[in-house]
Amino acid sequence: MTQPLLDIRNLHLGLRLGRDLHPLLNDISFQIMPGEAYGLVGESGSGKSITSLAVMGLLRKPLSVSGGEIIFKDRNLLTLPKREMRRLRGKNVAMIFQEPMTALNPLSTVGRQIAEMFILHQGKNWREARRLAVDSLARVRVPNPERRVNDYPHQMSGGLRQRVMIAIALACDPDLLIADEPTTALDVTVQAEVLKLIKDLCAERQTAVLFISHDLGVIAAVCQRVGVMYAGCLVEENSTDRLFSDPQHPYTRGLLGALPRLGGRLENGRQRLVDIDSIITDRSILTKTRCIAPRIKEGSTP
Amino acid sequence: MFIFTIRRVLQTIPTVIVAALIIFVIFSVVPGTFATSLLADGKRAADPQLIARLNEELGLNKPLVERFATYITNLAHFNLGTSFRTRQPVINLITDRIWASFILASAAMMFALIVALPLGFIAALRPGSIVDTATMIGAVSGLSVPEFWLGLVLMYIFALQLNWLPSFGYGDGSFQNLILPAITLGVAPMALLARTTRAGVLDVLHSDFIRTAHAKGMSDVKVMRWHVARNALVLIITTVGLQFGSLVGQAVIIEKLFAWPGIGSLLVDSVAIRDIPVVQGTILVIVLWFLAINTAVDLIYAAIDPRIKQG
Amino acid sequence: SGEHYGGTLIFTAPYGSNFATLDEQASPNTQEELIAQAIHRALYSWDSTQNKPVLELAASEDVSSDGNVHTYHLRKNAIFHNGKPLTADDIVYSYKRIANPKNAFPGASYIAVIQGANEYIAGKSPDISGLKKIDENTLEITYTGPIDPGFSLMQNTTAIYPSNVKDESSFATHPVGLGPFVFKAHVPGSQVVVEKFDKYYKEGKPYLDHINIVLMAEDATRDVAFRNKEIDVSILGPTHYEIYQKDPALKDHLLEVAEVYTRGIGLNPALKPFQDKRVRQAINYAINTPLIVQRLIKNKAYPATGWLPLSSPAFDKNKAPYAFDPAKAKALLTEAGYPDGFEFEVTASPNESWGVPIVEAILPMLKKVGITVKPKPVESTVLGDQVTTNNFQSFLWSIPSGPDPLSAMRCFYSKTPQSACNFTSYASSEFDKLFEAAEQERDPSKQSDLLREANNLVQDDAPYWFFNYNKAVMAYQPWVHGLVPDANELAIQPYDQIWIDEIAPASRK
Amino acid sequence: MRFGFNFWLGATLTALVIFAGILAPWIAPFDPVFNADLMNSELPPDATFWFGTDAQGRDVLTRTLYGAQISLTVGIVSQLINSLIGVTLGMTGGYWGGWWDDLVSGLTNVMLAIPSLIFALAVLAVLGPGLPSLLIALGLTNWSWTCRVARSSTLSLKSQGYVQAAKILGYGDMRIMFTQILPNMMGPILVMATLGMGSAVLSEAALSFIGLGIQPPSPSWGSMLTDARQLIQLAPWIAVFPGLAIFLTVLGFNLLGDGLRDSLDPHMRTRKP
Amino acid sequence: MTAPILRVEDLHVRFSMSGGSLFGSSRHMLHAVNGVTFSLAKGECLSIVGESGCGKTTTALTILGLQQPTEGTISYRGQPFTGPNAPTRMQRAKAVQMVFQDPYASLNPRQTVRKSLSAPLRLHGITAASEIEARIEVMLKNVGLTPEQANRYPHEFSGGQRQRIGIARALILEPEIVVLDEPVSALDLSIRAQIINLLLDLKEQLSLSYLMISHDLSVVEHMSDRVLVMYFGEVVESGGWQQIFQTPAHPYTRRLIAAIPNVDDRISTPPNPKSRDLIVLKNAEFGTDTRVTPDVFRPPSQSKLIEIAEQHWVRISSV
Ligand SMILES: Nc1ncnc2c1ncn2[C@@H]1O[C@H](COP(=O)(O)OP(=O)(O)OP(=O)(O)O)[C@@H](O)[C@H]1O
Ligand SMILES: Nc1ncnc2c1ncn2[C@@H]1O[C@H](COP(=O)(O)OP(=O)(O)OP(=O)(O)O)[C@@H](O)[C@H]1O
Ligand SMILES: [Mg+2]
Ligand SMILES: [Mg+2]
Ligand code: NI
Repeated sequence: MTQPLLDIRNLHLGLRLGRDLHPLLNDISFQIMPGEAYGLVGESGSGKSITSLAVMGLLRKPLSVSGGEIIFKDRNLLTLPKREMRRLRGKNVAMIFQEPMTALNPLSTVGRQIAEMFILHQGKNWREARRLAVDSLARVRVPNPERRVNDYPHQMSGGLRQRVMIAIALACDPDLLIADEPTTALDVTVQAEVLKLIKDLCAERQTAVLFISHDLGVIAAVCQRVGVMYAGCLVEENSTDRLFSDPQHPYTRGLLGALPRLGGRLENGRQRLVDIDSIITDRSILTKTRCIAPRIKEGSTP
Repeated sequence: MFIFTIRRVLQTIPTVIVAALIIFVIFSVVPGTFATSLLADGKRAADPQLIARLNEELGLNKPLVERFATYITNLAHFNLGTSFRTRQPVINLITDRIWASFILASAAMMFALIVALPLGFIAALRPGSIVDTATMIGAVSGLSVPEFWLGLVLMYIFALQLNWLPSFGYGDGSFQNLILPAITLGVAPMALLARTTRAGVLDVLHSDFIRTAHAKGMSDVKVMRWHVARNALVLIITTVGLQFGSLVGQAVIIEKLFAWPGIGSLLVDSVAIRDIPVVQGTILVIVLWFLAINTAVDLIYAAIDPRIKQG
Repeated sequence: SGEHYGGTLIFTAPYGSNFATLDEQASPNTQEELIAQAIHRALYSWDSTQNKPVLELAASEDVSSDGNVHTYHLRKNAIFHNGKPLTADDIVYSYKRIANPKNAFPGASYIAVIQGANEYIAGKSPDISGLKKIDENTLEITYTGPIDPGFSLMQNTTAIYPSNVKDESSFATHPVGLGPFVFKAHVPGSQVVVEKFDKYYKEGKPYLDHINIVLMAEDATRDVAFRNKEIDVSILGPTHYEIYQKDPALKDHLLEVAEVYTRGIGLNPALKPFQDKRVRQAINYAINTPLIVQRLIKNKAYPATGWLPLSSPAFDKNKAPYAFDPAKAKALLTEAGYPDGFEFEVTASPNESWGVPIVEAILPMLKKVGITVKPKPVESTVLGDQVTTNNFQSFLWSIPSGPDPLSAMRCFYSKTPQSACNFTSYASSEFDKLFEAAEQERDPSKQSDLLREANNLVQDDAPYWFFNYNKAVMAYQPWVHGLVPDANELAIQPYDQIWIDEIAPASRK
Repeated sequence: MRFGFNFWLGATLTALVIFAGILAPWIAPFDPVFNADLMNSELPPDATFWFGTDAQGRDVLTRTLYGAQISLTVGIVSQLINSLIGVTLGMTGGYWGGWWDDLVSGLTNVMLAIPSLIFALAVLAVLGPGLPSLLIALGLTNWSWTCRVARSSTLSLKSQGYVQAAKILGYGDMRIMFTQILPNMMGPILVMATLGMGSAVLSEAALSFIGLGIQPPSPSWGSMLTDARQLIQLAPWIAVFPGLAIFLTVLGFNLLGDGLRDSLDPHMRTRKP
Repeated sequence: MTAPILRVEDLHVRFSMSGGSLFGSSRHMLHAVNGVTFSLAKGECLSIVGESGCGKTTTALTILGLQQPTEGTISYRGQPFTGPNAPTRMQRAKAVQMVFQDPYASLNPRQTVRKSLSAPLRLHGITAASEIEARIEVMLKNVGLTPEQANRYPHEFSGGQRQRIGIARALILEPEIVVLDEPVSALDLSIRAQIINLLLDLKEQLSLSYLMISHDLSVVEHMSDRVLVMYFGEVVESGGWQQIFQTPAHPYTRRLIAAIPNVDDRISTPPNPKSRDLIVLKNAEFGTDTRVTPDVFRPPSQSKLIEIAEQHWVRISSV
């Protein structure tokens, strides 16, 4: 087996309030291979976003990592000097955020915001950078890229803006792309296009993807492997096919059952959706004993 | 942009008209008339004949509606009327002094900006730190000291004790004379501005695109320069405009204290002797100044913020 | 005696932050007189050593036997700043301009002493009949009676302007006069600069090259500027008077004078209690006037003994003021039927020496005899308005009471309208008799005796609470010489006599 | 809601001033008006007169305590008037929109453009000096900010689900404004009001400087301070104590307002897990 | 199925947008809803799907009386719901209610649950405290909350619970029709199921009619009886849920369905072989190329609805 590109080992992360530390992530470990798309699913607040922010080194004040390692290409990102980390960010590890509306500076042209990447990481001057920005826009299939570089974000539709975000993220051919719910704000049809774009672009240059979503359908469309998070724990991990056809952890099972499936409704009459609460009768048990229960790992059977 | 400018300028016209109406009505019902103020100084008999003649001469015996009609007609011809007291066109009296007002307000605003922007930025970058608390308490203190006391104290310290600066007046319009009144006038906007800057910068720092910028691998300095500064400016500039616009009107007390020949002291003196055309003209000019500044701010705003023009 | 020539004097104008106009004829205010004194001259002027008006622009005058007609032989060496020599035409022109009904100038009431002026002012006559040019240098003026016209025609508002200026409105911006200094510059709201006039008619004068008359209305500012040696003279308020007296560096350069203003509370007989003389006297007895003068006004005033002020020729040095005697006040009130006192309002301006602070001080004193006082603060403008329209219960004001004692006492003559200085609607047949006699009396000392008697009558009748006569105080820098204590208005100084010596700082040279 | 240090400091200062004002008749050692003895004028602080006496011989401590009544009245009542006008106009303008909104916005702009001190001066000149006039003058002049805030809050609240729901449930416009919108925008309005109280106290001082302040002999800090400016060298205590009182009150109001704003602002809220 | 209780006929809603000219007098018309016609039967769940901005919410708001229609009529049980004889807000409230998308913004943060539920009752003339209590209790039970929770404020509830409160508020006046605007899209996946189940249960229990707006097609398929597909203000296809999901005709509908990422794509045996069994119309007949965004400022081009199967309508170009 090849070396994993990203290797998160026993990551602990918490909220530091004064002297106390409220744990938010408990002992998270997973790997992503080069060229692989890894999905993280889980309910809201389970810690998906903070995991990704930890990888990016963008955690803000009250949040802090309290243990574990994040190994990226043999280097522990948690102990990397600030400047090194900065150089890595954007160039080797790039990120797409959820809200394409607010993630772009409303006062700069999209061209400029893409061009910044080339200036920061490739030492280009503004003119060259702008030319490269046009190319980047073309690569994410924005029609009329020459004209569009001069647009401001508010002049673009949600789908186009998300493409710009992707263009920024992929500008410097990163090894790892983190996409935190990149399509939640988009219409289904637009979402489908964006997902396909991410998939194709990453396949083209073997970019590894950490894909976060709570929409299982989206994960299914993009990822090869999936991790399920619940209350700060990675409760199950498996290849996408296996996970969906044979979920092990009660939470995962609940998730799958709770989802109305297209074409799943019987001709006359419908089946009730599974109520997760009815499976996990006492949610607090899961929370309390969270990562203590043996995690259901790939290949293992309970 | 051109159309936007024209439209923005035209929009101020109703404001000016309503302001003129309010000013006119208020100062028409103010008790005391120019004639009695001129003739009843106790030095000699207030000759009722003379008062009547003066009132007739000044048109004060005409009905209010007629006076307003004349006033508006004159205004439409850019004529602010003639001063009762000096019998000169009001516009001349104002132009004589507007420059002093302008440089005082500008210097005060300069001072406010130079001090407030860095302080606000620093406070926002380290919220909750000692610098932040100190800045904010300092800013609030600046808002809690009556202007004339601040002026007096500065005067005692810098003119009398240290003998660094002249204590009063316009002199020959030199910079030295400007310093103390400008600082006194600038303290309140400075305090407000420091707070707005802090809030504005914090707001920007919390926005998602700053996270994007960091995710691009940008250094803090570059983030500041490329993304925070300009966006915060948009939030700050409204306050700057409102403050700058109202400075001329607020300078009344400082002009009196420092014997500064601006239109504020002209106004107060004119109110005292009920020289109503001057009062109306001066307030109208102050209103116009405010509107001009704020229109300019809106235009700047539109120039930096591409979302506005679509309006 | 060692007078120096040259240098700049920095004078202050303390009565506002503005010179309303440079056209002195159009201005009734002291503020503009500060400039007029440098630029203009009137037919008469006030001689502060003799304490009476003297001829200024005429070398001599002949008075007719009935005292009504004066023939003036004008100075031959008087030249206007625009080069025109003074002639009788200029005086006729100026007086007609002042009285012109179109202009409605405040000085018109002074011109009214000339025969025919009232018809002219009313627009009924194209000329003032009493003004007659004999030749270029001789002018005959007929007055309405055997009065001393000097008191009226020395006023700065009766300044003489050249008759050859086409555009009269230019007087408001570029004044031209006969005075020792030529107008040089006006920075509105800041200062007026005047420059020595080489052809001034008085030999060897003026001494100064320049005078900067700077506007400075705020006492505290003036104090700092004076101590900082940025200005050469400063008019002092009570507190600074006390401070300067205590300061060894400053106390030797204070100029004091008893000014001809009487301050007090005028009582309106329309309010019932005030109709009773005993009530009015009780008020005078109940207030510790010297204490207020001493503590609140810091002795920057003289307790009043009556209406006529200290510097008035008819002032009675032997007359005692009302004593501070609350018991007597109480008794008088009881006698008058107000054993429990009553309540009244004092309309007053914010002035520190004759305004609301004084009312605040008498308030506890009158409370002790059972009278409740309520201050009614108004703006200075409104005060004048309300007093002259008889719209008050009582008012606290500062009223000119000189220099001419006759016109000062006219304010109590029953035929003087309320609006024209008989503010308390005073009417006493006894007084009227004395006053009419004084009016007819041509012998100054006998006239003074009559007026003194009338004044004492008024004091006894107490239509006012007699408070104080102003003491004007001016602080000046040690290098300034030639200032005089002018009882009319201390701030108005004879600029042509002022000089500064070599210890003056470089900025004055 | 969690309040920061600033809020508590501000609240303490404000509470102190309020208590001083309420308790003045009991805790003040003398009468503020009639205990004037010129024999005692301008005494420095001593055992009898803790804060010294003023030019009239009145106890400065007493007058400073009573001054709290006036200054607080000025601050609170003028802000009440401001808020009432501002909220009424702003809320109805924002809610109904249309020509009424245009009118309200226009009027707000006019009021912003006319310098408030001068407007207050004019109103005072018309009504004559005195406390009621002062309250009206200050109350009429500074509502434009409140109005703007109220209007924009209303605009954003208007589209909130619960306001829509109220409409669908059959609530009338008035009822919606009073039960749904008003309570939810009280936060920013309160902040505006507390900040405005500070500036009202200062405006009173400024108007005293021009001679249009509080009707004497009632003590107000502004007029005490104005009267004392001549005496700064002779009897500094006359100025220092009311000056300090103004400073602390305005500081208190401002910190209170800031504290309120900070705890209302989601950015400043520290999230609890 | 019973006779329709709500009928919407040829509904047009246009917004005038001020343009950028000198005096702002040139106005564009934004055609938000163009000739929408449908009816809702008692006990039925009718869903409107379509992409963002196609006029779904506007249609719903018009029914609720929060938006005036530019043209067209709405009638409820034969009574006009629009025009001069339209009922007042109070009268309308008993007929139609709404459940909002965002459970956080849809509850007044300063009112307790009890207050939120009792105020409308009082407003509608139910003043007896006991009756109010009783109705609140029943309603809370219906939506799966306990009466004790009534005294709490909204921020003390989770998103799912809030949505339950929102539903309770909508039902407290016992309306016949409930408009559901994206009732679950803001909810967490695990809670979504509960709310969907609850809505379906309540519908049965209280025989409600739902007008649901959603762009989550799997939810739509799960819940609806009939589906209306909207595209830029127009209905492009309507029919029973099976017709829309199993035999979609209009290319836009097909694209919509195809775009949904589905877990089942990963699972080797599709559970329902009948799905995606599309009938084929020639693309040209639809006239609209759904890949090019139509101009909302222009009236739509000529087209008409044709019935291709029983109660299955598709819009085709009429030129
Ligand atoms: N800045 C912060 N301060 C305090 N707590 C935080 C902060 N950011 C996140 N948290 C907490 O960390 C936990 C995990 O948050 P995270 O944003 O990673 O969830 P998520 O799985 O991404 O949820 P969602 O699907 O809603 O985006 C939550 O309980 C959240 O409240
Ligand atoms: N009050 C309004 N003024 C102007 N335009 C409006 C207004 N309300 C809606 N629109 C416009 O009408 C169109 C239809 O809006 P509507 O809210 O009905 O869409 P929707 O289908 O509900 O979209 P979404 O799925 O995003 O909620 C949009 O283009 C919208 O911008
Ligand atoms: Mg997240
Ligand atoms: Mg919608
Ligand atoms: Ni924000």
